[in-house]
Amino acid sequence: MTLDEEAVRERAVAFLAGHDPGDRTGFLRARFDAGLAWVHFPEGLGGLGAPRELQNVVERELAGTPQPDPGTQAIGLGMAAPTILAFGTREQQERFLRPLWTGEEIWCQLFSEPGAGSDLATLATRAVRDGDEWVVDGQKVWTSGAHHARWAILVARTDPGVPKHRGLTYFVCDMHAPGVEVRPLRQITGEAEFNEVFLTGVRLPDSLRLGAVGDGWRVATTTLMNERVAIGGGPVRRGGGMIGLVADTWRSRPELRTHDLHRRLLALWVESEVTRLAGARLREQLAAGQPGPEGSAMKLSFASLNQALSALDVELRGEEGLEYDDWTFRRSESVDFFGRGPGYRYLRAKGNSIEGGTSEILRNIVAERVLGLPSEPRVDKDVPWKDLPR
Amino acid sequence: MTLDEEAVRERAVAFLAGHDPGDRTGFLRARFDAGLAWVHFPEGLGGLGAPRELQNVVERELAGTPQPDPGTQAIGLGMAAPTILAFGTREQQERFLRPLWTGEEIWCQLFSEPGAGSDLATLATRAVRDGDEWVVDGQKVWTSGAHHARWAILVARTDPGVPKHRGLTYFVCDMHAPGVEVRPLRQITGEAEFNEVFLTGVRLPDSLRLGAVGDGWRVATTTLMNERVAIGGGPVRRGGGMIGLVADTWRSRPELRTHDLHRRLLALWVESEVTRLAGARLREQLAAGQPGPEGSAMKLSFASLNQALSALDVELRGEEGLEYDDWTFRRSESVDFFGRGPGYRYLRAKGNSIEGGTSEILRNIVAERVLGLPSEPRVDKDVPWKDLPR
Amino acid sequence: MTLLYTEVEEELRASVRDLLADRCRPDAVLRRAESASPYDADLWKTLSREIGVAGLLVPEEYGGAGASAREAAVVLEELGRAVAPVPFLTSAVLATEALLQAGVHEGLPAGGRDLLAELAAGETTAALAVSLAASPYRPLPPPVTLNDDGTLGGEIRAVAGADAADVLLVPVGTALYRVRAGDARIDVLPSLDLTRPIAVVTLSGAPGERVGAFDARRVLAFGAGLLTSEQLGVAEWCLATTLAHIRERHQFARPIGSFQAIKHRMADLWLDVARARAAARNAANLLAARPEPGTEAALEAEAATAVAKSWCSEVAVRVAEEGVQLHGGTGMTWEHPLHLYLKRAKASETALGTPGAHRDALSALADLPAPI
Amino acid sequence: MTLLYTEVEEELRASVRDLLADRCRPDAVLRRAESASPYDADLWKTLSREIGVAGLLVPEEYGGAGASAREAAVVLEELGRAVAPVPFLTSAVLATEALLQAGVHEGLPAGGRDLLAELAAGETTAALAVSLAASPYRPLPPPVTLNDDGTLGGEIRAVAGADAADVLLVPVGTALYRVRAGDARIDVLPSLDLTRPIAVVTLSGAPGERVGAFDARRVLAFGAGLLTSEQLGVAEWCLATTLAHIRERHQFARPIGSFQAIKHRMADLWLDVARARAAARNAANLLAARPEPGTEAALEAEAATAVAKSWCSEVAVRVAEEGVQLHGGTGMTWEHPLHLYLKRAKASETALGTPGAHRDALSALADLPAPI
Repeated sequence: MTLDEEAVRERAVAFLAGHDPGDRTGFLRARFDAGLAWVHFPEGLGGLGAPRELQNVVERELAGTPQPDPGTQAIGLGMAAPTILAFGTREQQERFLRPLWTGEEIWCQLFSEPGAGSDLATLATRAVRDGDEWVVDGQKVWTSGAHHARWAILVARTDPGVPKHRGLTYFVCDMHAPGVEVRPLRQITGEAEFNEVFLTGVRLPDSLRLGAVGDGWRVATTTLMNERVAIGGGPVRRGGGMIGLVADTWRSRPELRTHDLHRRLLALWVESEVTRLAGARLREQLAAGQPGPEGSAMKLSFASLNQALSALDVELRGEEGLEYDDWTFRRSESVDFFGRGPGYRYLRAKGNSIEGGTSEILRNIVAERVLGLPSEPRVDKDVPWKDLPR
Repeated sequence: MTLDEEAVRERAVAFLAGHDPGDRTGFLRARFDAGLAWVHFPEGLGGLGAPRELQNVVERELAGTPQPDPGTQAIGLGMAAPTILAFGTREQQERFLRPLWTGEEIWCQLFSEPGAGSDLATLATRAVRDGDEWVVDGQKVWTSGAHHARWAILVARTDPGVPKHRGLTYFVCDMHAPGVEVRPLRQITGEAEFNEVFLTGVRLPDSLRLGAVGDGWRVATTTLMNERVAIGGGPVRRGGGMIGLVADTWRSRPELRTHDLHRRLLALWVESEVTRLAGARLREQLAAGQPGPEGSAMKLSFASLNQALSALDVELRGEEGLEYDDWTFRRSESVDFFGRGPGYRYLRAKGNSIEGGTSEILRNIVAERVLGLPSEPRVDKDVPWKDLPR
Repeated sequence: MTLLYTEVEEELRASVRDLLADRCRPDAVLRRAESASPYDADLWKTLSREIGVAGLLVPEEYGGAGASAREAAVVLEELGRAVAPVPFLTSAVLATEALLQAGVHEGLPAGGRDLLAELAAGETTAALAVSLAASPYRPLPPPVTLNDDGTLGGEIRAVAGADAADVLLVPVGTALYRVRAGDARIDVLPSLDLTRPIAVVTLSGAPGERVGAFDARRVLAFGAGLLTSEQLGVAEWCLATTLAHIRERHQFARPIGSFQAIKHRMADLWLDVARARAAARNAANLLAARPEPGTEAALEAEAATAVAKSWCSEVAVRVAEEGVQLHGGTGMTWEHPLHLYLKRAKASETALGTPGAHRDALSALADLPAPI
Repeated sequence: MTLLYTEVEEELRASVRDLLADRCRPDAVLRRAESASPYDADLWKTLSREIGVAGLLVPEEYGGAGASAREAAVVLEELGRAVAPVPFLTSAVLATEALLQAGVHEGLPAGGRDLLAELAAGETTAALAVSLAASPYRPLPPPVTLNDDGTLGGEIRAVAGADAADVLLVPVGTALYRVRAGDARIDVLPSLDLTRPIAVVTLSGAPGERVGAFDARRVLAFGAGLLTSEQLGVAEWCLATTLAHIRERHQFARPIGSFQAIKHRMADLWLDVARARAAARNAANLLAARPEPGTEAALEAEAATAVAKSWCSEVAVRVAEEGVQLHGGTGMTWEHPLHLYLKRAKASETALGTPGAHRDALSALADLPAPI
């Protein structure tokens, strides 16, 4: 018998009455143990086996209490947890989910490689079986939070002799294991939001394998579907977001205005507004239970708008646009479009059409999955990975 | 021993002294017979076997005398003649070249088909051998001048059982033969510049075949290379051509001006000017004996400029832009960008990126032949034509 | 805010679409466009009387449906999708709205009330005698004057729907007059848009009856806001037709829709159309609330109209133009109906304020002031 | 008109290119950009003394090469292609041209003549103390004033090349003054363009020597016209580097340069660059003739500069941006030199008149008047 809304609320109220939010870790641990982490997870694994939508009830009751950190825990909560739930053994679930949720253990993602970006399935990091262990060698890139992470989700090639999608296996990687080296990856903005991770003879026990040998692509697809859902959004308010930044400068600095810039600003205002409305319409569709295909496509629009607006911003400022706020090489944990200068925004926005699926790949997806256009001739379907041109 | 400049000039001067330009046909016939039609053609075939560049000497001397009509004779002079010279038998050359050059016989081109546009080699018009004759059935389209034409250059499929490029044969088609039906093809401008030509059981003697059976693609390539050379050009004068038309309206009609239109006009002025300069640079390169690859690419720019300018023109005129000068269905022999209204120009310019090689095909050509980018995987290379998906 | 379609709206759409599928196929529209009478009077009668579209915006007290801009927008989407040659925009939207606004403050005189009832019943068709190219943001030129004997005189160019109208609603300064079409001279011009031709309306001592006040900005902006839904319908037809073509058409032994350059262009166009849908729906939704002039809501509706008209105008033209290109030679032929959509899209771009005029209006509406 | 390169120009190009290939590889430029001294003084010395680029525009009577804008343009193409951190544009073009023009009518005083000779010899480097963002078409702000004691005071922001200069040429109204760099305060700012940083120049009672008249419009337009050749070089490097990358980089077992969407974008970019080459060459060619101000030829050169600067600015940015995109994640990394070009392209867009400012100038130069 699944729990109803009232029962969930009662549990949350009772939990709150019995625990001290002042002890952050203790409070979060207890909340997990009470099944109030993810109510739709099974009992004993942070949940109550209740319908997913009842999580809102818990969130309302526990608003204002300590919460997991949506920044550093993003990959753990958004990608690792659903994958461990779907493919992990009971032992793995019991070992990993609680500290993942409380934030005592941070997770990162070891998927992309220098040679495998859009074509992730062509990745080359090898995992070779050695008794009860796997020996992993390779290089991963674009890993955020790797320097904080205790664990990583990792996809590696275990059989180069079969077509690329079939020879992959999914692991939990111990980031403290010997042979794991994390180096910050400096970006064109001057900062390092991401890392490169070098794996050299890293030994992982077979108990860290998630799913069957050779089934890694299917497991990774679950992870990536959870990534896609997280993207999108965009400003809710008319004139909010990136267009708002530029418009504020425009309003407060009449001396910068020219007719050329004015026409471009007006056109970008219109585009920002119709993009915002399309996002709002998408949310209405989702709320009405009619999910539309616009979701993944919205990212295309946001990327190109961010790029056009930040480029205009630099040009608009004239002399000031020739400056840069800070080239200091340092790690940063997040993208800061609002706290930094126009030069940073201009450079950082270039990544919007690359990270989380390039605009090229997204256009393919829209064309094939939404518009039903035929795929291109494939040359890599039935070729063993080791024989693919690279 | 080839003739030098002085010898050619003497011939032209002597010819002019001995013939009456008042008798147009007689004059042109005599000029052909004197070898002054194309000096680089062999003697007896309108030429003197002289270097090609000496043609200019003849043109200078005979300026102001009757000339072949570059409009109605365009296909004969530009495409049929070089092909007949390269692949025709001596009999064919003697039969066709003289009346072709004098304009007594007009030529048209039967290449494109409803199912074979960009992929011309996939054409389906069949020619089946029957003793000393070929029986031709099929439909051709986008044929200009077919209603005036005495002869056509025709590519037809003689062997459907081999890959598409290999089963083609090139013919001269008798446009007066039974089974040839010419219908005007109305365009979105209201006019018919082109025709559809239906071929039903048309019998052509084998003596009208040009080149070997199955060698039609190679022959057609010669024809098409001559088409490409003819395209390009564009305005020589700053502010000339299509931008000049719009600029004149802008200058003479201050009440139509808005800042929005102004910015777009200025941007298109710049683009027109840089495109004109690139064309001028190309001509300088050609004159210096350094032909550049820009040639076929310039057509891309002219097409998109014509389209953008004519679209702006309609919008600029406001109320007037809602009118159209004339929807009467009639044949027209040429494109009239300067004598017609903005609506006509807007609609007609749409064809600029389709006719003579679509912009898509031209971008492929630039990418592969100029930039050296690899071609896409081909699925039709070794498949018999009859088995190709259509 | 709701940018979705209600069930009632979807039912209305279905009945209009079914009728058009039956009675207004593209080949029939093309044949009619070549004839002397481009408007399809029979189709308009059926749409008006059986589905009641003519009286959609007319209040129930005058026999109308008392519906809102939202429903009218859905009808326009379908009429755009079919480039239907019926005077819905000109009579049931522009003229009807002019009449409704004429009576808002002083109450309509009998002649106005009767006319509303006749319009609602589909017995009479009207046209607003204003240039289709008029912008809501510029003062109308004063082409018509009131003679001393109370008759009207003047010439109005580029009037859409005049040749389909029994009654002309003629602005004279800030007043709106009713004139019998039979008392005016109406000369249809060869028009870029074959399915909504324009005419010169000449009044020489034509009797006119004053029916109330006329606020050009409000009436034209209302029309512009709704026109975006027609543009959406035009764009959707072009997109769907082009998609179907490139799935079928083979060159180099592949559907041309499998070539990546074409796929990417289609993906971008689809995104443009998805955003046009949201923008047009937003304009219709805010206009449906009929906000009091000068209120925050009215400014929001004006901004939504300016955003939608500038965006949807350009998207409809772009999709139609790309459609022609991707149809290759076929798209350049008269016999393929695509050109009817291209011409409608291009003329609608100019209609009721160009994209540039609507963007300009955002200088004030979105507080993005022009350079001094 | 000749838009081609002469043999002499090609030889000059080859010697500059060879030297840069040896001494100015992108990885070295990147390392230097991270250091305290972004300019490569040794490289500049070699370029100046061995190839003579510093004195290219200086007349032979002062020990220069007496060459024209055409040759300077070729050097700029190569320096752009290498994002070379040398003060050629700032010293050998802008400052030298300011000095030459200063002496055109009144003759240079001794201080000016000496300076020209020192510049030609590569012994001294100068900078024009004007904001890099200054437009030829707007009056310069008057940041510097002449004190009663004959010294100069004021602050000039965003000066390029000041930190590499021994001498500053400072406009004061319509006069040009020579100031020792050591007598000014020069604060380099963190700059968007890592290889041509800007500085704030502060003068507090700095001794200055008047060297002649200063016509901001002419000097800055000359600089803008030549900057287009540097932008061309930047664009050409980005195009070539991106082409090489997409031929090599495989995804889905194909070079990504075999995907049609990418091929078409590259074809369009190539056309843009081909047109940039013609435009930049045309500007250099017409400037090389040094037309008398006010003549038809001078107006033609101004129009050519406006056309070239608006076109080449946007093309360089577009090619650099597309380069980043098509390099994927690699293009976002600091260690790949592409970002040096992106930053140079973006800063050069603003430099010496934005594309919009140059298009605006065409309102008058091409007789396309603005709305009233």
